[in-house]
Amino acid sequence: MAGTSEPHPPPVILLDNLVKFFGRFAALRGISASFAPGRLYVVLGDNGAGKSTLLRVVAGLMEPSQGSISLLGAKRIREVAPRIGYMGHAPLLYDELSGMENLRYFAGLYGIPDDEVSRNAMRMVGLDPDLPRRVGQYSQGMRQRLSLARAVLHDPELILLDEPFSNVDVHSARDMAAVLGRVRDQGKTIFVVTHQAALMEDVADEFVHMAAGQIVSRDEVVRKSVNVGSMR
Amino acid sequence: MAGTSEPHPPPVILLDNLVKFFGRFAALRGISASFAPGRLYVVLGDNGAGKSTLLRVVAGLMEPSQGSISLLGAKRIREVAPRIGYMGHAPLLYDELSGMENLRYFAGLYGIPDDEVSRNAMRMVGLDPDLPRRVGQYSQGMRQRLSLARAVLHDPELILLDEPFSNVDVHSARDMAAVLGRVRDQGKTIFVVTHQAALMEDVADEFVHMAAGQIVSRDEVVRKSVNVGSMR
Amino acid sequence: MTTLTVTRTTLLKDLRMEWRSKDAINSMLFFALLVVVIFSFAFNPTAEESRMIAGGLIWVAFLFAAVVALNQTWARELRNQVLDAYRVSPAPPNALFLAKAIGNFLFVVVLECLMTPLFVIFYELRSIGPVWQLIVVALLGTWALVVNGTFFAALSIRTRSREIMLPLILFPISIPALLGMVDATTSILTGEATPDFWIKLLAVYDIVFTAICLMLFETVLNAE
Amino acid sequence: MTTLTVTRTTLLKDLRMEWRSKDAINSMLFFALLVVVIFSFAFNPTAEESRMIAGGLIWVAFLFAAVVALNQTWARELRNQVLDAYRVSPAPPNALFLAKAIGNFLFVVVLECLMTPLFVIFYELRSIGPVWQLIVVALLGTWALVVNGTFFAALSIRTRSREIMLPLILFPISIPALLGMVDATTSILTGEATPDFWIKLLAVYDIVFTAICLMLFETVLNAE
Amino acid sequence: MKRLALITLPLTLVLLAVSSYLALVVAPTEATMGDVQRIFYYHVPSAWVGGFCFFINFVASIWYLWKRSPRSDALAAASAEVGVVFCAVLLIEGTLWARPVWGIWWTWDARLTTTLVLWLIYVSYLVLRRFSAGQTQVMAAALAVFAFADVPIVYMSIRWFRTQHPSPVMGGGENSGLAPAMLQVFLVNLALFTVLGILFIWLRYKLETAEQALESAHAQAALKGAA
Ligand code: HEM
Ligand SMILES: Nc1ncnc2c1ncn2[C@@H]1O[C@H](COP(=O)(O)OP(=O)(O)OP(=O)(O)O)[C@@H](O)[C@H]1O
Ligand SMILES: Nc1ncnc2c1ncn2[C@@H]1O[C@H](COP(=O)(O)OP(=O)(O)OP(=O)(O)O)[C@@H](O)[C@H]1O
Ligand SMILES: [Mg+2]
Ligand SMILES: [Mg+2]
Repeated sequence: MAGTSEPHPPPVILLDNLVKFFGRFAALRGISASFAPGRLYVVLGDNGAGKSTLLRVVAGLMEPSQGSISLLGAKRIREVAPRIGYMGHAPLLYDELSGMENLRYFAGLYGIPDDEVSRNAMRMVGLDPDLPRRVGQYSQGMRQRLSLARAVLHDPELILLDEPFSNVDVHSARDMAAVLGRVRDQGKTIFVVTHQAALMEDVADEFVHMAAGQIVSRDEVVRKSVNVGSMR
Repeated sequence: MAGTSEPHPPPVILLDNLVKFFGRFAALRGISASFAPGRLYVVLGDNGAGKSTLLRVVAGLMEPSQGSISLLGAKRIREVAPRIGYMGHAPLLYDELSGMENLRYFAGLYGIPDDEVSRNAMRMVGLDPDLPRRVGQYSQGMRQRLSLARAVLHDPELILLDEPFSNVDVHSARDMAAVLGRVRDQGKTIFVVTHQAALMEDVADEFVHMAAGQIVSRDEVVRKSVNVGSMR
Repeated sequence: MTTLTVTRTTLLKDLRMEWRSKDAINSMLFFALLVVVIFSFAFNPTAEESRMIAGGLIWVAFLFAAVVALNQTWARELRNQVLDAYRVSPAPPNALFLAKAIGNFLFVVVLECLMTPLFVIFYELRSIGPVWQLIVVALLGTWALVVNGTFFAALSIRTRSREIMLPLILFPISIPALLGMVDATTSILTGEATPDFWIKLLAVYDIVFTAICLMLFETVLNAE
Repeated sequence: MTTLTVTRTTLLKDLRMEWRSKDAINSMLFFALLVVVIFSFAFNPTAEESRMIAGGLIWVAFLFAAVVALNQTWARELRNQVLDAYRVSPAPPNALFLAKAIGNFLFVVVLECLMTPLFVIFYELRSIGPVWQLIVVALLGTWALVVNGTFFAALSIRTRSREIMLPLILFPISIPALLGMVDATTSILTGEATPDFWIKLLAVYDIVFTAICLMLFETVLNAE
Repeated sequence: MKRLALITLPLTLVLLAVSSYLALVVAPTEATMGDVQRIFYYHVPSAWVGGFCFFINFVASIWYLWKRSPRSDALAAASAEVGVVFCAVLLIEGTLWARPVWGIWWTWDARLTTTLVLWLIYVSYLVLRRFSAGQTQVMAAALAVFAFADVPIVYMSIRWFRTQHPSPVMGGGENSGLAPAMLQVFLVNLALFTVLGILFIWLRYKLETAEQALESAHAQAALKGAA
């Protein structure tokens, strides 16, 4: 399906018959798929289609009930944890700390002692690293930006984002989408779950449609090949 | 600005220099405006513009710091409470009860003993009144629909909705927007805060733009006058 | 849509939710049992000493159990900010207060009915005074705790670190009631004095504080 | 990115957050004060009797205060599901556990340091045995409560009605430790027996349960 | 399973009747306590079965943590429930016995206290099983490890108390031992209670695994249905 001119790169994510039950209910019903690196995938689907569940399973936050995942070549997700970035429905930030304090702490978890990394992450999403305000007083849009900064702080190769634009105003959302495009152009693989497909139209490489716990179709975006290498 | 052909109907909401402080921060900075009945207003604005604050003040959930409101002709909001419907960011529903049990309870608060009212409200938003499932197990989309049913249960004349489409999938959102259009056609006044203006384009009568605690512009939608009276 | 109707619907709704989960009830019962056991461990009751402090022990145990229960009162209303839905409706605020207070009262009374036999067994209590007086004291005392507790729980939901706020404001205000309960109970158990004064004190306390709560609840509910 | 480094950063982060809000500390202190006051009202301390039950009173007061603190342990991590951010990171799970346990330990120790003088004043306590033994007992006993409490708080965040679950599973398991603390304290205060056996018991208890906690925490943290 | 239950249940009922006859009628009346002493024939077997159940619970829980096999979780749940029941029976028998013999219902001596704590711990285990939302098995297994580690500690810690409860009758000191007539009846009852305990665990276990099977059948059906 990929139809690239280069030889196939090894897939970043390889899902084999992935099933996830919640009690009797099957939230994921046997997903087998493979995703190539360096692309931006936009995952679409109705409420309850299983998008968040898929992301959580891939991020290693949940064990699948059946099937297997291979991530960045590894079978055990914990081994490749430093190379994955995840952003959930909730902001995953401490309200009581300032933006930089948050990032500094999370950088510490990835063994990054350097403050400059956190500052750059904040700048990248268009926030001022010296803003003393606590995250609790941020507006929704700022919070989502910071959350994105947290997810990409440690320069992960695979980035999983669950509805990064929910409750974010149009300007901020466009900015964030542009940031994602730039990150992808650096060779990262990105998954974005969203209900606002229009926002991602300019930067997406592939739309992945989910319904009732399965991937029902994948549409590649054909673009004038501007961003193949010239933009790095 | 209104430019209607009929004589001016009395405004539903009349805001006079409305100011709301949180500590030192002014979330609303002197809003004066008047809104005519029977129209659907879509309130747009960046995060932190004060949209939710405005809605909460109008709903009587917060006292304004300065200025005054007149609602449906009354000065004290409590007097007209039965004629207002409000839906907030959060679902305002009990997770432990089923959809009907929720609606029945809230109907009780408005002194509506009749079960049929609640059943109709559920049907109107496309939910099955006999669904035994608890709201905690509803998907996000179903929950938002039920929340809308709760807000319009008592047939209010003024309906205030704060981001009813957040995290709702495109189909559900379209359905809900259509429901809102129908309710407006019954002569109700509706305020919808949202970041997805596109969804409301077909049904909105006026877009109200907010920024930094003020209403910066109001754009009336000019439509072929289909829905003036023929659709009742 | 009178206060009474709304009180009833709200109370029924709460009871239904409670009944459906049964969590709270069951776990509170076990908690009560544990409190009794912990107390008996810690105080190693021997016949003579224990009779002297039993009144205090029982009420302190009830107090702790009740605070845990009271803290949950508004949790349910806050979860999805359902309280806002109540506040925008025309339903009278006092109906909400009464429903919550009565619900808590029932809850704590059930708790007491189950803890008391345990205390009796572990401490080998026998009452020298008349038992019906104990019941009166228990009912009055429980209402005193519960009515203030419900009110202060409503006050403390607007504060950060909610759970801890409740005892902070409840305990000081309740000290006279607590004193009344403890002393009345001890007088009845030991039969050494009449508890009449304390019972009167409790009754007055109940009336005064119920009145204050009803007067102020609307203000507290709508403060934002 | 060793366990120790992460433990330190996490502990510092928690302390900073605590210091900034001071919510928990302030209200806990006031709570502790109230517990002491309530106890002295309820038990009307007289010199002789009080000496006998003081060990129990103090530890029951500490226990309840600690449970309130422990319940807050994970609240902060759950608020915006920040725990997920920790779980996707490569940081070792035990570092999180140790940071939380040490944080709680410091917290409860501060609490005890402030409550003890109050008890001493209200109950006119004097220790007949050596005071350093009391300190050893307090440290060992507090760690026993805190290490299990931190673990079980992590267990109970996965349950419905969280706050109430913690005491339900913590109290029964902690009974030997509690017994050790109470009896050791009483022996030292009254000087009637040596507390050696109890101190050894507490030490064994601490070692066994710290080991189990560290062994099982990863499993519990990642269960979903 | 059904057949097994059909055969074993009547059989145990018959045996129970026989043993009760032995305990209540055949066994000689004890000298000091009189007929009350006959509780003994139920008392000690209940205690033994309770302890046995908790041991099974511990082993099954460890096994679950290691292998994550749903069957061992079912066994853990079953044995904890049966254990709590036998332990509760023991507590009730004990208090009923204590009242006429000691004149009080309860005293905080080592035996009684440890038994009560044991019961409390495993009730809390059941409470956790009941109330946990998702991942019940892992949570419960973790708690089971704590619980079983606690038992010896409780037991040791309370040794120190002066006990009012009789010290071991069998295998104790010189004068220990039962009269042969009593011993026979006692052994019969002990065997019977053990069989009964195992049977209960077995039935609960079967029920639990049947539930698991049903659940996974439903799940698989749901999976197929959509595919
Ligand atoms: C609630 C009260 C009681 C409890 C919880 C209790 C508990 C126990 C336990 C756990 C055992 C251990 C069985 C074993 O070692 O395998 C036991 C044994 C025994 N109990 Fe009790 N007991 C209680 C009351 C009594 C009373 C009132 C008597 C008689 C005066 C009594 C007489 C015995 C005897 C004779 C044994 C057998 C001792 C042996 O052979 O090791 N128990 N009890
Ligand atoms: N922890 C859980 N327990 C039980 N059911 C769950 C749980 N999490 C998700 N589900 C169910 O699994 C299904 C898929 O949920 P999921 O959150 O993955 O959907 P989604 O595609 O992300 O939807 P949304 O657009 O609303 O975020 C839903 O029906 C949901 O009810
Ligand atoms: N309770 C509060 N305390 C302090 N500040 C507040 C409070 N509520 C809102 N604010 C501040 O008031 C401003 C306006 O908030 P409001 O929620 O009305 O914005 P909004 O337009 O609804 O934004 P969003 O699109 O993110 O929902 C924000 O800057 C916010 O930080
Ligand atoms: Mg989702
Ligand atoms: Mg808003």
